[in-house]
Amino acid sequence: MAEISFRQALNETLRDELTRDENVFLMGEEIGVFEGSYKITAGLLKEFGPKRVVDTPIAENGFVGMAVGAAMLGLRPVVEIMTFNFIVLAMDEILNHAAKIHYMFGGQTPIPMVIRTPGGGGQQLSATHSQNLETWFAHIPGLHVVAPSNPADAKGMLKTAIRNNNPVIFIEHLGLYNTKGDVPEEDYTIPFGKAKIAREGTDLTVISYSRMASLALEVANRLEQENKWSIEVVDLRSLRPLDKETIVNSVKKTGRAIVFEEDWRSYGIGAEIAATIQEEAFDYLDAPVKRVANVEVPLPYSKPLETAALTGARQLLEAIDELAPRRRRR
Amino acid sequence: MAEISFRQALNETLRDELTRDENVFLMGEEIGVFEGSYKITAGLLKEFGPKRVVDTPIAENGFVGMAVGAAMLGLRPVVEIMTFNFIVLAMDEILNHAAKIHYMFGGQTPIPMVIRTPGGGGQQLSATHSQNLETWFAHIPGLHVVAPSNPADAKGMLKTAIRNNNPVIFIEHLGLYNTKGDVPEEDYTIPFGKAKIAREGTDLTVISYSRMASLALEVANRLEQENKWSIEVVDLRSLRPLDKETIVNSVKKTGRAIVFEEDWRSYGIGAEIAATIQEEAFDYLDAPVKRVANVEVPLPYSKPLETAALTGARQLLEAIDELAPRRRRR
Amino acid sequence: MELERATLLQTYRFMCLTRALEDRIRTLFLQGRIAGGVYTARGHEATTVGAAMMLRDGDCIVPQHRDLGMHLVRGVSPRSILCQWLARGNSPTLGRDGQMHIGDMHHGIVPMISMLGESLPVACGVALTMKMKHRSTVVLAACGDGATNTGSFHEALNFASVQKLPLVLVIENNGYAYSTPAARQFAIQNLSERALAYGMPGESVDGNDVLAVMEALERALVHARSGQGPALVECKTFRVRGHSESDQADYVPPELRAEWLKKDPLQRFEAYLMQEDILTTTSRTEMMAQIQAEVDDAVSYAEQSPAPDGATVSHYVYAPDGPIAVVGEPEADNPHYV
Amino acid sequence: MELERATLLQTYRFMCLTRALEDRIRTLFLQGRIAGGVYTARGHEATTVGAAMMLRDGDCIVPQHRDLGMHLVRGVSPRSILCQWLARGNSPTLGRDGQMHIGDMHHGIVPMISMLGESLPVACGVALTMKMKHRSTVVLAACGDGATNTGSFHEALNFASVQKLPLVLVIENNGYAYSTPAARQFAIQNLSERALAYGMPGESVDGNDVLAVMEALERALVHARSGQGPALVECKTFRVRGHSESDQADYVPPELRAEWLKKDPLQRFEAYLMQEDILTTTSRTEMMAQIQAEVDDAVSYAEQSPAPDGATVSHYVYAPDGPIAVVGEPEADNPHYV
Amino acid sequence: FADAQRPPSPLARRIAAEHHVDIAQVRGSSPHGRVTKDDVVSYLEQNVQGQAKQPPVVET
Ligand SMILES: Cc1ncc(C[n+]2csc(CCOP(=O)(O)OP(=O)(O)O)c2C)c(N)n1
Ligand SMILES: Cc1ncc(C[n+]2csc(CCOP(=O)(O)OP(=O)(O)O)c2C)c(N)n1
Ligand SMILES: [Mg+2]
Ligand SMILES: [Mg+2]
Ligand SMILES: [Mg+2]
Repeated sequence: MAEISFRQALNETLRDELTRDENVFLMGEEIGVFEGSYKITAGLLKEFGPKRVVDTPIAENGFVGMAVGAAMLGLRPVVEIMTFNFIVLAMDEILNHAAKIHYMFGGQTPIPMVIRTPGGGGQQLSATHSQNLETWFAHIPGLHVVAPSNPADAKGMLKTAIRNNNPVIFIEHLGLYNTKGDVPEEDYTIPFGKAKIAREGTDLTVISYSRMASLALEVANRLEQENKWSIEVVDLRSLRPLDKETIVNSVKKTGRAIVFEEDWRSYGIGAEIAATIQEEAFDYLDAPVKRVANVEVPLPYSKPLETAALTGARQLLEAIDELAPRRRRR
Repeated sequence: MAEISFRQALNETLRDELTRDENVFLMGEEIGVFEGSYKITAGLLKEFGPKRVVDTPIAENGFVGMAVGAAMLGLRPVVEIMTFNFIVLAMDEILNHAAKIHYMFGGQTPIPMVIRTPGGGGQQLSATHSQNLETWFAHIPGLHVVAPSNPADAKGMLKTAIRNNNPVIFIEHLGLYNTKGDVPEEDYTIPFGKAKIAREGTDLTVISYSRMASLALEVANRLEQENKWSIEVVDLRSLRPLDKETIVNSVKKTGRAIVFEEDWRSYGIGAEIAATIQEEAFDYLDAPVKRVANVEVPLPYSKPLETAALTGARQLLEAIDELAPRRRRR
Repeated sequence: MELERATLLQTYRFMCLTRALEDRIRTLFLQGRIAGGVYTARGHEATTVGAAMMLRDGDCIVPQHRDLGMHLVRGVSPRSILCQWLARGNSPTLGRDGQMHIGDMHHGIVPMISMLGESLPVACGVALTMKMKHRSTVVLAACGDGATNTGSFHEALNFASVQKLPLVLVIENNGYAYSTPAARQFAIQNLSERALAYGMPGESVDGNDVLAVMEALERALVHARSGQGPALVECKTFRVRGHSESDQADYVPPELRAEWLKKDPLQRFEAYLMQEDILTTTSRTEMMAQIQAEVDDAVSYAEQSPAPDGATVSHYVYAPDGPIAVVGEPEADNPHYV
Repeated sequence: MELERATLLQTYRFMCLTRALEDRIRTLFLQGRIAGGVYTARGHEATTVGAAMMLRDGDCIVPQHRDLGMHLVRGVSPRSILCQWLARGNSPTLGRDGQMHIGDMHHGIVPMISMLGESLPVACGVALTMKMKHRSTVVLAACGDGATNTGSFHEALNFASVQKLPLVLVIENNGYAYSTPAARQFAIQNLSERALAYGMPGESVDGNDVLAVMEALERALVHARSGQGPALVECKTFRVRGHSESDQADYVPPELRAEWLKKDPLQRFEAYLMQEDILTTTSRTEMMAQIQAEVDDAVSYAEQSPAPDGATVSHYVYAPDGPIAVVGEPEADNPHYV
Repeated sequence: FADAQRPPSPLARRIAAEHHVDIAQVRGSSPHGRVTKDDVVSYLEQNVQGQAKQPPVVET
């Protein structure tokens, strides 16, 4: 067990997997010589050479399509899209090729590939560089979509992603790269579709993922210390498949739920969670499920505007305050 | 008032608008000489010439981007994407340009453009030609997203779309093009964000849009005739902005709701509707909101598989049967 | 280039089989037994068959919608093809897709996706794999004149050239993309000029002359196989039918079509083979009878095959866990991979 | 081409102003007063300024991230630019975007979106509008060597050529896209060769020689303005700093950088102007003092300007209803549109 | 329902039913007047001596 950053966990995991399986290779802009815009691939070109760490021209749809082709033959490409924002250029290869080919062609060929990409806001990178479009991907059958919130999960889930025989969208968050956490040193995988009870509680469930899950945990811990409410935090980790069971069981216990998400509220991730809860735990709901999400604007650049648009701890606290049961916790 | 098809309503509306405003022009693949893959632009090249009806090479992202450029200068391009499936190639120009430029640049320039495109399944066109990705668009601030279910709405909403100063995604449905309906002859517009109570009822609300709304209406009428249940049908017409008020008021009246949608259920349109209803009409709900949607597979080609995957009247009837109150209607 | 008599005869046979199969598919479509659209290689046969004939074991193809002929050459049986068109449960796609969306990973045929141009990056990925695995195999990708205008065409060819991938692209320039004539698609005369933008060799040939096609392909394949990178061959041909069998193609000037009909690739090749005494009237009649029998057999086989079971609709959305053998490697379960 | 002395001096002044402003922006960034990244035209000034100098009233520009100079030439004030970089409520984007994402529809400057290559189709749309409105204006679009590898580059130029749009594209080839050198981006020597794929004229010039840039631009603009369609000019220059001010650019061989530093476009042009007696040591000193004063003024103006009000965050997501005047038409509310 | 007197939450209804409590007797304490689990539980604690000392164990 070592305390390492999210960045380092990703880097080490990539190194592990490149070492373990000669069919794994990396592809993306600036990942080789430059070692990645966010240095996730540091040292890997030197160690594995240019056949295993392929620098590409600026052509997102092109190199995602290349990954599909390589995956069809049985290689395991791990693509880095410099930031989540540029994945939008590759939607066709993801939707119509990566996600569908196994089904459309009657199982002729699996597409074992991973697209890793960092998204999220809060860095004053403005509207085209601060996006959270996970709902686009989570909607698509044939894809797995995951978004870990801490270094240990990042390691286990990236291993699962690379070893999985289907296309995986692996969403990172710029704001998490420097986050540290204990990461077991041995080889381990974390199955997709298993949410984690990041923290148990009895008054209310906060359901989240990625950076907001780590924020939710902080907020819950603070409320515990302040002797206010006992908040249960469900860290989804995987958006498709979605672990309905863990969500529903938690809400059955607490009777109240908040979805805390960094994306736009309308037609966002929280919509599916709230819809699922009311479907499967209706008789256990003591109040409507709340969604705490970003203001629906392209994320602005200047700090006062960005702060006004982004959701965060304050918004979550307000929602908890409104939703939590009126009694003091035991 | 004349009884015309959905196709004819679109064609006449385009002609009207091209005549009314010299800044309106059409652009797309095969829309000129060939008069459109689905003949929506029949006669228009002859009437308005090649400057107003621009045939393009196969380059969806390219010509959507061109429309953005023309709209920035104040023209009103109406783009046809041959089918909804190819819109995926143009996501960047839609998301990062059309939808964001007005906001990002502090209102410097509106983007008055329309993208019309037919989608939907049921024609045995298989997985890459039978898609319903409306939720991708409905999620994006800066866009309007509409999906009329009948010729009269198609006319009024296409006029609104063309005259609106923002980018509009106008979703048609292959299965509706031959549908006939009464269409007023005068010039009229239908505001976005206003759902229509297509049919009043007291037992249960079915919320839908596009072809499924017309199917819901048929089903509701049949149940009325069979003296079974009194179903209220809310035809959303516009997905963004969403008319929450009409939805919520209907559910307040009936206490029960089904969302009937042709897309994939997870993270689909129904998720937002169900989440909204439980948020805003929680205390009026007599049962959880149900979603009736497609099976989550890339839509298959062969009839038995396609039928098994697509939602339809049978699935809606089953859901009504499960959800409707246990008494007979008055 | 010296081609053996047997190769020439086989080439001719595949061209004839392609036409006979497509004619039958067209009939089935007109009889309402096929849903969707029928796109044929009528007039293109020299290009699609000729190009595929030059491949070797282990090579892959990335075909487009008028490349039924390539599938035949690479070993897909008429029975499989008819099962596909008639959407049977035992079709290559198990009824999940139809028409030309066949694919056959056992024969190195990458499944065709409709989005034009988008299969070219995929072809590069296949070629990259061959390069990584140090094989001397190549990828033959095909696209139409229309598809050369897509962004993916550009991204793929540029990439292939930078990475020196073993890729040969055949552009089947048939004068039209749907109803759009060449002149409204691009402002150049020869699509092989596009190769200049990537620093790769390109040439344009008469796509209705199967020998010319085969020779040009040979040059391109030698280049690609030798590790020098991709090559492009434009085959100039003509779509003598409509875009699909539902299209009357009134927009095509009748003189133009008439002119091309005179250049029919089958007739031309037949005349050559007869002149060279490779084919005789008798052997031709015999071959045609065999082909008809093969087509008849394929149709009745397909008709007797069961439709897929709707209850299986959710199978195959996700691939199961477990090790994957790399296609083309000895341990791969692909014995028929030519 | 005979350029007036005043034009030459103005060109020089804009080049110096660009450098001075960027130097100040860099300082502000290093002081932590600017968030995000700073991308400069250091070493490119001849290209960006020279190209824009050749435009006329009514022309539009579609700039990229190293085109601050173009903004200045087209009339955006240093005050506006500093308000933008310091994210003030009165910036051209009202604080909603920052850095080079300025735009100025009143000056015919199409706002810059980050996605490389994606602004080229937009530029075509602007050019199409000019053509539809029978104007004799043109669009000047800029992109880097890296952006020429995107699908949108291809779709846009192909389209522009088919439609004979009044578009001139300046490729600012500075040898690198981020850390990726030309050789790993494309397999050709001159990016002007890409013009061949579209049937449009293209030439490559020394991008550090402002007179060469201006002359090449003049040829391209004459072509585009005359209705013959688009033209492409590759300006070969060099990014003497890192990709952004956070990048040390260790991957650039020091000799290569040293060599290009010797070719500094400002020094070269200055030497020429002195030699021709257009500039003297005195007039240069005076000009520099003015420029410094202008930059100082811009900074203090911006610093005194208020930050945007968070409460307005939801304003401007949708444009209001009402008639829209076409930019460039007499009735349009754009008096400053040059 | 008039907004002033909202119905109990589904959870409150369910708990009341499980304990044979007439939910109409329970007063809502939340700001919007909705009867919630807490209200039913305190009602049980106050009024149903001996029947439900503990809050009901919710099955999960
Ligand atoms: C990206 C994309 N846009 C539009 C279409 C619709 N479409 C199908 S075939 C076709 C024309 C293709 O022309 P070409 O590439 O020349 O091939 P041909 O049919 O002539 O063989 C079009 C536009 C498509 N399949 N993909
Ligand atoms: C589509 C896209 N992919 C990736 C990026 C990230 N990115 C920003 S600048 C840059 C390099 C650009 O190189 P070039 O076009 O040569 O311009 P230069 O910076 O050299 O002037 C990259 C890859 C982007 N902005 N857009
Ligand atoms: Mg509009
Ligand atoms: Mg063609
Ligand atoms: Mg560059």
